[in-house]
Amino acid sequence: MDLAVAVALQVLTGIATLLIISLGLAVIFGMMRVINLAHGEFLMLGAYAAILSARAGLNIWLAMLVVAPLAVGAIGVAVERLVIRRLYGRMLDTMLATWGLSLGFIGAVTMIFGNTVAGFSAPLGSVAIGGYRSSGYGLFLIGAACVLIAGVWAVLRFTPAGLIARGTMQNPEMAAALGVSPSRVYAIAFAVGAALSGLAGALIAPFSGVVPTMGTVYIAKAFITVITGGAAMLAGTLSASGLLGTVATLGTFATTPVLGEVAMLAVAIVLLRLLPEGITGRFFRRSL
Amino acid sequence: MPIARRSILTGLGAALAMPAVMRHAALGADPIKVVGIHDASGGLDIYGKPMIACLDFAVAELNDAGGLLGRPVQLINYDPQSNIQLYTQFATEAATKDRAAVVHGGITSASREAIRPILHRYQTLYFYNTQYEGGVCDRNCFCTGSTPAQNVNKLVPYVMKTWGKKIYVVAADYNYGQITSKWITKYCHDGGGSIAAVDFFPLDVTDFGPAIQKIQAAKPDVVVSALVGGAHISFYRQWAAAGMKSRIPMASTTFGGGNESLVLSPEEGNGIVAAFSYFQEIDTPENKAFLQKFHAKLGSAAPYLGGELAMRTYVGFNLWAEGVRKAGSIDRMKVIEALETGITNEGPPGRTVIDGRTNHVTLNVYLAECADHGFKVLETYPQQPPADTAMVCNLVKDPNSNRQYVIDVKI
Amino acid sequence: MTGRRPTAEIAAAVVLAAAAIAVLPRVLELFALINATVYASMAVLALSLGLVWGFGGILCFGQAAFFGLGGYGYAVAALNVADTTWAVPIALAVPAAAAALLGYVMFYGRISDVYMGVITLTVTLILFNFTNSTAGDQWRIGAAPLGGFNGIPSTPPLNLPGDPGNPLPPERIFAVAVVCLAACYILGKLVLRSRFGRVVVAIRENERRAELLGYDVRRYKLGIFTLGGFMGGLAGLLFANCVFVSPTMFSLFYSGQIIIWVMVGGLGTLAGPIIGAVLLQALTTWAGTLPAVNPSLILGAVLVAAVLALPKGLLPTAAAALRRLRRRDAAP
Amino acid sequence: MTALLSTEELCMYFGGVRAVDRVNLAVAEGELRCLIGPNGAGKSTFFRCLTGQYRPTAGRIRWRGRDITGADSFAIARLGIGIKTQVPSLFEGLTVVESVILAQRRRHGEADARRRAMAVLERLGIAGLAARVVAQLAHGQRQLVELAMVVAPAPDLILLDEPTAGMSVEETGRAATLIRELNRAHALVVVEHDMQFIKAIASTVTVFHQGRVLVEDSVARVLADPRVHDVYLGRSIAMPGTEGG
Repeated sequence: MDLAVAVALQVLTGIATLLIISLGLAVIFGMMRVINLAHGEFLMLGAYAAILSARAGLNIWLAMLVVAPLAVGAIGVAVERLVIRRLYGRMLDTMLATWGLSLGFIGAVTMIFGNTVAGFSAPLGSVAIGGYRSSGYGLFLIGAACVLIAGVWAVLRFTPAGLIARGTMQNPEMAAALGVSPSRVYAIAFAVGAALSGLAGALIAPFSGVVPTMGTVYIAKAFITVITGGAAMLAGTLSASGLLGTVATLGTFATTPVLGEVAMLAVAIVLLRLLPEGITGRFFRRSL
Repeated sequence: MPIARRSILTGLGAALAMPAVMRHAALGADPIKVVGIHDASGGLDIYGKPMIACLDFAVAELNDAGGLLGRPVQLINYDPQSNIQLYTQFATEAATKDRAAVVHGGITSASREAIRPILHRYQTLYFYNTQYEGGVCDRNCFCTGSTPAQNVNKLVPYVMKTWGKKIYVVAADYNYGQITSKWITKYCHDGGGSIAAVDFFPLDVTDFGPAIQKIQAAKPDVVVSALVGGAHISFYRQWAAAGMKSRIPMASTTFGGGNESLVLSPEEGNGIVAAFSYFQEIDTPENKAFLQKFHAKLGSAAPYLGGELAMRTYVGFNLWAEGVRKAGSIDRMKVIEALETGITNEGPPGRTVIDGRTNHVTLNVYLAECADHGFKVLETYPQQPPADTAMVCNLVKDPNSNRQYVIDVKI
Repeated sequence: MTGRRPTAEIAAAVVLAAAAIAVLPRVLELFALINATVYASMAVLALSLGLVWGFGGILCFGQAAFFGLGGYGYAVAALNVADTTWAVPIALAVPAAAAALLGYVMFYGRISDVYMGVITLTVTLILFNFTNSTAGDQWRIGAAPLGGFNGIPSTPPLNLPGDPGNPLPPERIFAVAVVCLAACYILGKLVLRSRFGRVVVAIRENERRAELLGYDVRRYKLGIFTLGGFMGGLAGLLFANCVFVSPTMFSLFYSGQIIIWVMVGGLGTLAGPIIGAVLLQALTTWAGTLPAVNPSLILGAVLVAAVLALPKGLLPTAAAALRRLRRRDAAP
Repeated sequence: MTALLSTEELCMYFGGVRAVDRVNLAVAEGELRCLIGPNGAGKSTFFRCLTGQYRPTAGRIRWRGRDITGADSFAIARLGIGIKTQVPSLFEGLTVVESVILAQRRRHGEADARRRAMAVLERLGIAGLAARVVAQLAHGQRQLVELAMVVAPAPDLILLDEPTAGMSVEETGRAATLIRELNRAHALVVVEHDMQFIKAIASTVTVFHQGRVLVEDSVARVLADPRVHDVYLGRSIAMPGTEGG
């Protein structure tokens, strides 16, 4: 029984991690139809922002929850201005350019900080579930994932900015009709997506360690989650991370970490073969 | 600032080596080329950087003492960036372009097995100065680190005596981890213990959550880790975060080989037991003298010498230099023959003797416990022979051998 | 499109290849020659994606999968047979069959572009993960251990057919690689000239129109994709003969690099990807020797600059500039 | 006698929208049929169902009596149904003659294929464009190139979706002649808005409204039908600001 609860908790942590690392990518993809292959490096930059400001003496929570998203959001604004904006509507070129950015960020950060694993310990202690112990930080991640997804949903659903965002998502001309320039909406969407990615990077850093190449571990997972989810960014990301996270974690328990990941990837392929438009292409089509 | 440290480190290596070379070059002597191939970047740099520092130091020391056979030694360092393909590229370059007298390097067994055949093919002498899983049988290749019959053989009985007989093994998923885990199993069974499970993790795995739950479910007396590289450090971190440190003790065949003890906080690292053929903390006059000189030369850039990898590189280079002196030449076969007579080095880790039958070494083994970013030495086992490789390899009888035997461990 | 003077281009390829084989082994050091062999295998790889993406319009994020399968296919087969010549058909058949299977799933499942990218990427990741976890003893095929993270460093090189005891020296392997590169280029030219190739290009231009004209688009895409898999496999075979096979052949980094080569060299040309591969490989190698600069930074900067400034790639841009220049000269 | 192409209760729904609703329509060998109806009446969707681009929600499509419902586009094209879409769908990077050679879909020799393609281009009066790259052509020329591609494989039935869209009066007149000329060799279904044009070419007209067939009759009687007027009038009333009639 204890084991079942411990495993369930681990599954939830797996889902939460997947959700957290995918959300920024999903916002950018959902709003702009831009696949940001520098997403992994946004995560990495968020982790570095957190670790550096924590080392500079800032409170660890402030560093993770405030500094990381702000810093990466600012980088996102610059990236949008300098690169993305010039390539709107050219999905493929945008992918390639962001890939170039990804390599560039890895190179630049390696030059500045070296390719050494840094990291900080998970704040919060451990929790006991019967005879089992689990990291309290895992619970925190689950909570953070819930807050994040609820927050994004509430913003989209209840605020004027959310209305404009939903309108642009449906139809870019509509935003123009509402008197907002789509390019402004896109710029904000990209910055928000980047900020979410930065936050995600800081959140996973205590688990993953901080290296310039840490993004490459996550980008493929995030990419697959978002695409498997399909067009509706919240429902899609939620359903895809729920499914894939469960498969990966249970697979890991049953076999090895590698086979767990292979199982997850195989499920993604089968799913895309059956639902070529992603999960929300078929179900929850009208959700956000 | 990390940036400064990194560039100083590389810059310093060059600065240490260069003046000596130039001095001697002015005398008109041709330098002897020595190539070092160690990861100065990438996930394995935690091992590579101290190894490079030690090799730089050893070369500088030799040149300051007048070089070798009246010639200066020129060290060429390559950084394969933790990328196996670059290892093969640099090994080929060392052999065919630099025509090096000897190549020191390789950290993981994977990198060794990538470059060893190349150096064998191009007849370039090779020194592998890392603890590893044993079994390499190649006259061209000298392995100067400890092997399972030397370290696991001490570690496993110790943990079984101290904590209990049910062991859970977590290991890196490549030949080192695979073979080492077999040795752990063997010594565990030999001592009447049982293995709860063996889990393997690819080098890039960072999420150990499910693994930690599995370990808890198996309820072992002790966990023995053979995890490798930067990513795997998060295992120790997550282990501590889950509050497991106080519940199940841990030992490792690799912990401390790099900067693990430095990166982790004392709460995360303290108490983990490891066995190596060297710890910076061993209390001998030779070691003290070495450290003093080392720190005088490198100052604040001097890396922590953790487990044996860096020190073995220093010893390995000196063994080679002694072999050259004895041969009176850098001719490959002459040096090999000289080395095989049983060259001895009295260095910081104690006495090291080359075993001419296996081209491995007899050395002292130390057992220590991680304590506040360093180690506390608990036991010393003098002059341990490479018994594992000796079971399968006899280069006197079979001088043309060019392979790594996977020792058939009777589990 | 199909070149205007394909015969001249084919002749040029033959002459260049012959010259490379005759001259380079004499002037290059052994080390440089081995590197040149690596470049040639990379060029074959770039060419394979150049066909699939540039002419078939299929963006495959997983061309590295076929590269790796070719390499592993060769290594495993070569360790199991005495005469490594027999490993060649296996090394080519495995990736071609894999491409056919994957292509069947994608094209007959009518999966759209982005999703196709994800699926090819995912398959590559699966192969990467899988080969990475084959370090244990149980993972061996016949006499060949798969070796996990280590790969298979002890792969025997090619020998002359029928002469198993006599592996080819690096100079010969270089010649083989150059011949293969030239052959792939010529094969590409011939395919594009054929009716099949023209339909493939038409499908890239307008898939729906081709379909409404009665062409079974899926079959043509499958055909060009399989051909790409075959060539990717050949590149892997060559790579196994000059470096060695390991899971990195399946890595995201490789998949990405191939796309960058083709993109920079020029989509929709055959020579472009070859030039892109050689130039960028040289650039990466050179950057790796710079003490202060990280090679990733340079590669990334090149890619961003290429997308922003040369969206058509080097070769087409250069050709257009040349045409403009000529037109200006022709004017009085 | 079996019709060349017929539909039985053909339906195409998108969610709750009934774009095509229980349509029964039969086209005879060699016939020239016009489809008219206001925008959004379902004509283009109907064409897409016929050519296999949409899989109908319900109902049947028959070709010479054989059920071809749900067949793939390319298979339907091979049966001998060609379609010229509303916005020309072309191979932008190819030359005109290359496009037409491809459209012939035959495996005859290079020289023969080229000769036949040139014959088609001559028939449509655009032989002079043969060597031009499609992307560089003007709008009217593109229409003709697409028509050439549709005609090239000699289909039994050609579907034309608004062939005169964007044409001048003079061009429209020539198009009418061309369509009558084409009708000698192929059955035609033409979607049109231009009543003058329809009068010039058609015998039978089918009127679509809200996805259904409203009327089907001869040109004269359809134009006299008050319901048809209501439909078109309704359109102009529904769009204030335009001067409809």
